[in-house]
Amino acid sequence: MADLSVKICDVDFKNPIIPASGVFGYGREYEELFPLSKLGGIATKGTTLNRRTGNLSPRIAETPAGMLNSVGLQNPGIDHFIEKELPYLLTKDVTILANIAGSTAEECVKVAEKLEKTDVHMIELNISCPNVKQGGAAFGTSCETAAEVTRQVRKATTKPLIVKLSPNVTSIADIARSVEDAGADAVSLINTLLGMRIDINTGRPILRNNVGGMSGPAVFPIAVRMVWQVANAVKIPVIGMGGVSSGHDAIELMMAGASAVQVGAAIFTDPFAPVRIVEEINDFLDSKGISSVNEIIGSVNPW
Amino acid sequence: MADLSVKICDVDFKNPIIPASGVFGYGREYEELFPLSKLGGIATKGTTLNRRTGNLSPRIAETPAGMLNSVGLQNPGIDHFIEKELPYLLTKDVTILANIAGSTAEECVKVAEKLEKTDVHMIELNISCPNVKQGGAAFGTSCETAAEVTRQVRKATTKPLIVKLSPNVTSIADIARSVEDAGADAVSLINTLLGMRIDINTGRPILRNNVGGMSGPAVFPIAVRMVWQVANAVKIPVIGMGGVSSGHDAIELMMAGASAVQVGAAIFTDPFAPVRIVEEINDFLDSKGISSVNEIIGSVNPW
Amino acid sequence: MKYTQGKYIIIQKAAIARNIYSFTISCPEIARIAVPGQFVHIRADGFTLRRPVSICGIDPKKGSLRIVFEIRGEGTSAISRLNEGDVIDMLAPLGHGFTIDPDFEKVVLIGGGIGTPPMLPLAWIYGKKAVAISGFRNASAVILQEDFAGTGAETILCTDDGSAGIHGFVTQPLENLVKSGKIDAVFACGPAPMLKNVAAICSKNNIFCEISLEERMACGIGACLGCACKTKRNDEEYFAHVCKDGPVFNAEEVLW
Amino acid sequence: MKYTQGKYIIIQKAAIARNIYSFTISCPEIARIAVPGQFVHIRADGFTLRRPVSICGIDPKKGSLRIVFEIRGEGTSAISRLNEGDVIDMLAPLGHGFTIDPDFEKVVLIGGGIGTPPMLPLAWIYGKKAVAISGFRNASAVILQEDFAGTGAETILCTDDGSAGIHGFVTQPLENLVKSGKIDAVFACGPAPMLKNVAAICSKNNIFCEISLEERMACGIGACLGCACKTKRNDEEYFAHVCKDGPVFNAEEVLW
Ligand SMILES: Cc1cc2nc3c(=O)[nH]c(=O)nc-3n(C[C@H](O)[C@H](O)[C@H](O)COP(=O)(O)OP(=O)(O)OC[C@H]3O[C@@H](n4cnc5c(N)ncnc54)[C@H](O)[C@@H]3O)c2cc1C
Ligand SMILES: Cc1cc2nc3c(=O)[nH]c(=O)nc-3n(C[C@H](O)[C@H](O)[C@H](O)COP(=O)(O)OP(=O)(O)OC[C@H]3O[C@@H](n4cnc5c(N)ncnc54)[C@H](O)[C@@H]3O)c2cc1C
Ligand SMILES: Cc1cc2nc3c(=O)[nH]c(=O)nc-3n(C[C@H](O)[C@H](O)[C@H](O)COP(=O)(O)O)c2cc1C
Ligand SMILES: Cc1cc2nc3c(=O)[nH]c(=O)nc-3n(C[C@H](O)[C@H](O)[C@H](O)COP(=O)(O)O)c2cc1C
Ligand code: FES
Ligand code: FES
Repeated sequence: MADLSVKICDVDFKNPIIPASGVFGYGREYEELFPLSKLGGIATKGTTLNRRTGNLSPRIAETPAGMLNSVGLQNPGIDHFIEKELPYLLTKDVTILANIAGSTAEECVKVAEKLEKTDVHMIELNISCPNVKQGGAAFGTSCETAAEVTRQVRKATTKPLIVKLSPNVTSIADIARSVEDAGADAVSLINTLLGMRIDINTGRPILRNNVGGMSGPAVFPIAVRMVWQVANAVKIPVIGMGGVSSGHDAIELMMAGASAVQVGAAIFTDPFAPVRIVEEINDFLDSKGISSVNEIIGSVNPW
Repeated sequence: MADLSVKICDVDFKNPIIPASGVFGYGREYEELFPLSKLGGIATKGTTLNRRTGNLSPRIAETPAGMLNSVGLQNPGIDHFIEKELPYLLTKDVTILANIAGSTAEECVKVAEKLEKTDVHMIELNISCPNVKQGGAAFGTSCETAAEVTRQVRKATTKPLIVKLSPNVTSIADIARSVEDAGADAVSLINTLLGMRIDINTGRPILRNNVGGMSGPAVFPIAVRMVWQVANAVKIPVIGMGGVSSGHDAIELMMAGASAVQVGAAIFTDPFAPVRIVEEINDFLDSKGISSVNEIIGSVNPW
Repeated sequence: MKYTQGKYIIIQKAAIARNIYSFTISCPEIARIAVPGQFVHIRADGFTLRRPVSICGIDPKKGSLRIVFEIRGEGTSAISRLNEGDVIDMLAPLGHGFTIDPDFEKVVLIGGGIGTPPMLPLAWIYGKKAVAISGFRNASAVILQEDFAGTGAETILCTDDGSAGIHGFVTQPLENLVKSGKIDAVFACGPAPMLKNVAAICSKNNIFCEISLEERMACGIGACLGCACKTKRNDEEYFAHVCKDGPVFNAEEVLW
Repeated sequence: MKYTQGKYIIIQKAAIARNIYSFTISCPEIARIAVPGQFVHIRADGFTLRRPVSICGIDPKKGSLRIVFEIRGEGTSAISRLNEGDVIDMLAPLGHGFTIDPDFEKVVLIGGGIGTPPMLPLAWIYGKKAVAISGFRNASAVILQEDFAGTGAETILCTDDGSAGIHGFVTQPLENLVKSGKIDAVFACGPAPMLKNVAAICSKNNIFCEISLEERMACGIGACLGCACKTKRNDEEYFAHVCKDGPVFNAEEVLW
C-alpha cells in the first residue's frame, strides 16, 4: 500500500483523485454507490451567483471515444449551494473544491465573497466554460481577461484559489503564466474542447446549442500535452484532467506534471471510475516499489 | 447514382474525397490496392525546398480513437517531387493538390515558384504543421504571420492557392479571414492537434519528439465545429478534414460547410477508406433521393 | 440502496421482431426493488455513454428483469450482439416510475412502437382494470401482444397502415374509451407527437395522465444535468431531469 | 500484386505459451507470394492503428500463413480473442524479407523471444544448412523448438536463467559457431540489444548479417513515413522505413 496522499496549496488530499466539476453534481447521486470519503476531493458543479436554467436539450451527444455536453452551467445558485449542499459535503471527510463561474468578473467576485465565510477547502474558478455565451469562455481565451478576473477574485478570497483553464487557446502556457502572476494558487486543466455533431438525417446539429464541450478519452493526449506545457511554465501546482479513465491515464498525467487528477466523462461509462482509479494507481506504485505517489509528479523525462 | 462531382476554385473533382497530405505519400503505395482515378483528388506529402530527414523515431503513437505522429515533414524536396513524382501522378486522372511547407515565408515562396511551371492543379500551403520547430506551426497560429506568408505565396503563383489551417488556435475563424483577405482561394482544415503520450513504465514520452500531431476519429467533432465556424466566416471554399472515417462523417463535414473532404488517419485502419467513403456518400444521397452532392454542402440548419 | 451497478448474466435472449431483441437478465438485487416505468442504463462496449432502456418485465421471485430494445445505432447494435450466458453491465434501477394506485378502477396503457415495452409491467399490476392500446408502423413491427393479453388486460392493436389490428393511430381507440365511460388514468410511452396528442385528450377530459419521456443522457442518475426537460411545477418553469425526475412525468407538467 | 488487404478465415488457433498465440490463416493469394521476413498488418477491433506481426509459416499449397504473437497490450489482446472460424483483417504481405541465396552453405538463424517466429520460414528454406539458435527468458517462454527441429536445422536453445537449454545468451553459441568454422550468413530477429551484439560479432568476423527491426507503424507500406530508422547507404545517412525498406536490413546499414 503506497502513500497516496498529496498536498496542494497546503490542503491535504487523501489521494490524488477528484471527480471533475459538472459530472458529479454535489455528490449525492454517487453516494448511493460508494462512500465519498474514498475520494481525494470533489469538484462541485459549477455554481453562479443566481440560479441558472442552462441550455435547452439535447445537451449530450456521443463522439468517438468521447462526448459533447452543452449543459450551460445549470445550477441552483451559490446561496443554495452554501445552505443546502456544502454543509452536507463538509461532513464527508473529503476535500471540497467549490467550482464557481460568472458572466462578469464582478459576478465571480460576489460568488467568491459568499464562499469566504464557509469552510469550503478550495475555490476552483472556471474561466473556461465553452457553453455560456456571455463571459465564461471569453475570460479564459485571453491572457488579459484571464488575469483580470483572477486578480479580482484573488482580492475577494483568502481560500486557496485554483483557476481552471480552457484548452481552446493558442498557448495555454501563456494563460497559465498570466493567472499565476495575477495571484492564482494553482491551475487546473483542461476544460472541454469545443466540438459539434450534426444529425445527417435531419441536417440539424445534435445539440440544441449547436456546439458543446468535448471530453472523454479522445481528448486525453491533448490534456497530457497541455499539463506538461503548463507544468513547465508555472511554479504553482497543476491539477490535471481530460479524458482520464484509468489509473494508467492518471499516472501519465501526474508524470506530465499534475499534482492531482480530476475524472470527468469516465464516470458516465463506469460510475465507480474514480474509486477504481485510486486502486489502480496504488497497484501500479506497489508493482514498481514506489512508496509515495508524490514521487511520480512531474517525473517525465523528455527526450 | 448521384452526381458526386464538385468544383473548387474552378478545378474539377470527380468526387469530394481526397486522401490527406502525409498519409498517402505520392500515391504509389496505395496504387497497389486501387486505381488512383477512383479518388476525387490527392493531397501529396508536404514538400519543402530541400530534402528533409524528419524527426527521430518513434514517430507514431496510438491514442483513444486516434493517433499521434511526429514525422516532421520528412520529404525528398520539391525538385525531386517535380521531376520524379508529379509527372507520374498527373497521368492518373485525378486532381493533384501539391502540399507545400517551409520554415520561412521565403522558402514557401520558392517552392510555390517551382510549381508554377508544372501542371499541378492546386497548391495547398501548410501553415500548420505542429511537428517542425522553426516555422510551420508558428505561421498558422497568428493572423499576421498567416496573412503574411499567404500574401507572399499568393504573389508567387497563379495556381489556385489553398491555405491549410491549424486547429491549435483560439479562433480559427479569425485566421481563416486573414488568409482570405491575403489572397487565399480556399482554406483546408484541420491539421493535427498537438498531443503527447508518456510510457509510464519508462517515464519517457512515447514520441522521440516528445509531442506530436493528433488525428483520427477522436478529433472529428472539433473538425466539424471548426469547419462550421470557418464556413460561416469566409466566402472562399472550405476543404474539410479531421477524423473522417466513413461516408457518414464526410457528409457531416460537408453539411457543416466543406466543399470537399480529406481523409487522413482512417486510411491506416482501412487502406480502402477513401474509395469506400465515396461509395457510402453515393449510397446516402441515393437513399435520400438527392441528385447532387453539391446540395448538401453547407446545408446544416443550426438551431 | 436506490440503484446499483454491476455485471449481470443474460439468461434468455430472443429476437422478437426485425432488429428488436428481448433479454432476460438475472439481477436479483435490482429485480427486488424495480418498479414499472423505471429504466436500466447499459454499458455498450466501446462507447463512452451508456444506453437507457426501459424495464419491460420485473420478476422479483426469479430475481430477473426483462428488457426489450430496438437496434437504432451502433450502441444498441453492440448490446444486441451479447448472447445468453454473457454478462451485461447495468446501472439500475433508475428513475421515477408510473403511479400505482389501488383506487384506480380503470386505466388505459398506451404504447407506441418501441415505447410499448415499459407498459407491460404496468399491465401486470393493473391487470383486468387495464386496457392496453399498442400502436406500430405495420404488422411486422408488432411486439408483446401475447404478453399483454397474459396480464388480463384488454388489448387493442393499431397499425399505421392497417396491416394488423385497427388501421390508424392509438389516439382513436383512446377517444372511444374516453367517450364510453370513466377512466381514472392514462399511462403512455412512445414518440413525442403521440404523447402530445394523448396528453391533449386527457387534459381536455380531465383525466390523470402520466407519460414516459426520452432524452439523451450521460450519468442517468441526476448528477450531470444532461437530460433536461422543460416542465412547470407550481406554475413555475423548471428544468426537470428525465433520468431522475422522470422518465415518467405527469403530462400536465411537461412543457412541449 | 505486391500486397493486398482482406478478411481471412482463421483455420487454426493455439495457445503455445503463456500469452503467446499461434494462428493459421487461410489466405491463398497472400501465401502464394509471401517470403520469409515479411510481415502482416492486422486490424485490431476498436483501434486506429494496425498491428504488425511477422510471418512464421508460409504454405502456398494449402494457401495458408501462420503467425505467432504475444499479448503485449490491448491491440494484441483484442486480436488474441479471435477464434477459429473468425475472420482476421490483414494487409499483407508487407516489407522486404531475408536474403535467400542457394550458394550459402551454412547459415545461423538467431531468434530472441518473440523474435523467434520470423526465423522459422527461413529454417524451412535453409534446412540442414541452418543452425537455429533461440533465446528465451526462461523455460516457460520457450516456443517453436519442435518446429525448428522439423525443418532439418540444427537447434540450439538458450535461456537467460538456465531453466531450459544452455544458460545464457544467444551470442555465446554464435561465437562458438563462428570460431568452429565458416558461416556464410547470420539472420536474426529479437530485442535491440541482442541484435546489436549479433551485428557486432558478424561485423568483426566479416560475416554477412541481416536483422529484422521493429518500429511503431501506421500505414505499413511506406506511405506515411512513420517508421523511420536511421541507416547508411553508400556511406550517406539515410532514413529508411522499416515497413518498406525493412523490416529486414543488412546489419551494416543500421545506425544504432
Ligand atoms: C428512459 C428511456 C427509456 C428507453 N427505453 C427504451 C426501450 O425500452 N427500448 C428501446 O429500444 N429504446 C429505449 N430507449 C431509447 C434508447 O435509449 C435509444 O434507442 C438508444 O440510446 C440509441 O442508442 P444507439 O447507440 O443505438 O443510437 P445512436 O444514435 O448511435 O446513439 C448515440 C447517442 O444518442 C443517444 N440516443 C439516441 N437515441 C436516443 C433516444 N431515443 N433516447 C435517448 N438517447 C438516445 C444514445 O444513448 C447515445 O448516447 C429509451 C430511452 C430513454 C431515455
Ligand atoms: C515488423 C514487425 C514484426 C513483428 N512481429 C511480431 C511477431 O511476429 N510476434 C509478436 O508477438 N510481435 C511482433 N511484433 C511486435 C508487435 O507488433 C507489437 O507487440 C504489437 O504491435 C503491440 O501491440 P499492442 O496493442 O499489444 O501494444 P500497445 O503497446 O498497446 O500498442 C500501442 C501502439 O504501439 C505499437 N507498438 C507497441 N509495441 C510495438 C513493437 N514492439 N513494434 C511495433 N509497434 C509496437 C502498436 O502497434 C500500437 O500502434 C512485430 C513488430 C514489427 C514492427
Ligand atoms: C456534463 C459535463 C458538465 C460539466 N460542467 C462543468 C462545470 O460546471 N464547470 C467546470 O469547470 N467544468 C465542467 N465540465 C468540464 C469537466 O469538469 C472537465 O474539465 C472536462 O470534462 C474534461 O475532463 P473529462 O475528459 O475527464 O470529462 C463539465 C463536463 C461535463 C462532461
Ligand atoms: C502521418 C501523418 C503525416 C502528416 N503529414 C502532413 C503533411 O506533410 N502536411 C500536411 O499539411 N498535413 C499532414 N498531416 C495532417 C493530415 O493531412 C490531416 O490534416 C490530419 O491528419 C487530420 O486528418 P485525419 O484526422 O483524417 O488524419 C499528416 C497526418 C498524419 C497522420
Ligand atoms: S443523465 Fe445526468 S442528469 Fe440525467
Ligand atoms: S508505417 Fe508508414 S511508412 Fe512505414
